[in-house]
Amino acid sequence: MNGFEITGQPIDVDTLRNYLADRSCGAYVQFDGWVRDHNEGQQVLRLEYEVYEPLAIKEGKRIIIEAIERFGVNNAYAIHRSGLMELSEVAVVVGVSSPHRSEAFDACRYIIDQAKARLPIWKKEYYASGDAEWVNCQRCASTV
Amino acid sequence: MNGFEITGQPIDVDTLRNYLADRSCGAYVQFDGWVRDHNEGQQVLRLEYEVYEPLAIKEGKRIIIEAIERFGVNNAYAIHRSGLMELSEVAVVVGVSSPHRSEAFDACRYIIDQAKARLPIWKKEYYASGDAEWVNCQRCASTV
Amino acid sequence: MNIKVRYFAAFREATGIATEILETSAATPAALFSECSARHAALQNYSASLVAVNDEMSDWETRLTDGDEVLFFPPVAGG
Amino acid sequence: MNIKVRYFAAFREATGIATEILETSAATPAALFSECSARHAALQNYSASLVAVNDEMSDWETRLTDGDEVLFFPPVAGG
Repeated sequence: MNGFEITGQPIDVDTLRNYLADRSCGAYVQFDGWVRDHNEGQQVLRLEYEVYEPLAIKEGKRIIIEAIERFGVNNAYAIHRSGLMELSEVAVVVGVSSPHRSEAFDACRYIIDQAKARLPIWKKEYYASGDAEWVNCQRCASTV
Repeated sequence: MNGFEITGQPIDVDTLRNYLADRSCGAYVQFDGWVRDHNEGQQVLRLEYEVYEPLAIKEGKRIIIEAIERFGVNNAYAIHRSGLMELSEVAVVVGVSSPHRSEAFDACRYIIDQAKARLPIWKKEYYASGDAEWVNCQRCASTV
Repeated sequence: MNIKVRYFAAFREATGIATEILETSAATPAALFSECSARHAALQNYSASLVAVNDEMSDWETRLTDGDEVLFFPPVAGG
Repeated sequence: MNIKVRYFAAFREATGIATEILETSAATPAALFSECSARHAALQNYSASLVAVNDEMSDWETRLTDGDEVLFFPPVAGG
């Protein structure tokens, strides 16, 4: 099973894993992005993902198809959260299953790397200091 | 949390994932080895792992420690089944959590690669034809 | 021509605007972004990393036509 | 000297033996495996991939001493 979803609800990792169950597959690789309690020296209390869904879903599905064609895996699926999240929640999960493990690792890594670079999804962190910040925008400003 | 276990019971993947939960970690990578329904053209009905536990556990723990030191990840844990298993059961699971994803992927792959090469664990496949075979022993015989 | 512009995330907060419709002669998204940066000083500190036209990812030198909707995306989270 | 030998998985099935105690002058696991292969024809088709001495992974040229327990491991599954 292949696909890409955006959800405002807590991600159920077991459901994703079941999507990818396949008796012809001996290998399953999963990546979770968890909400970290710190970033660049600041204590993070919670975070928020802004997602432009029409394009995020279109590009997300493209990335999944690219990974399947490029690495020859059987199944790949990813789910990304939108909205406010608490610490230790799952922000994104990617699962890949294939007969052997090497291509499953490669495909899973490709999907999360491409997703982070290409999807119109922005992360805002809320800090213990009371500040909130769009992640990466300080750095991008300094490279203008 | 770090560790390595052998179990004769079905592996509970959620338990493993909870072992590795860590609020300082933004990345979690998991590898599952699933029982495939075929191998080298034969239909597999079920399989059996023979494990020499005293040494498998000692070497397994060493591999975990090596991965942590080599890639600088926070947590790594693996569980391997022993005994008879049915199709689609989990034969082995490896989980790694770390602040960033690159080292989590590398460490997870290192652990499963080393485990497959170094642990005194042997797989016997039972085929639809009625035959049963220790995996890899045909090939090893031909390379004497 | 009329171009609809949408700002996301940090861009929306920097400009205080989600959507605006501009009468412009900008031929490309790159020229349009320069024009928007001139109108909204807050954008001058950012380089947009991605742009979409009519809900398709685009490049900065695509030809714009009347009625296009251009989406300016600040850099994505990156991981 | 006396050496306890243990066979695992395919080796145990090939020899029909799980454990035997040998009176031997083999100085190393490599020499001992040759000796065992001479006694159990079925082993001649196999190259052992791993060996352990007294429950520690070992190499084939380790010195054996009286009372050692040597574990012969057929190639592992490999994945």
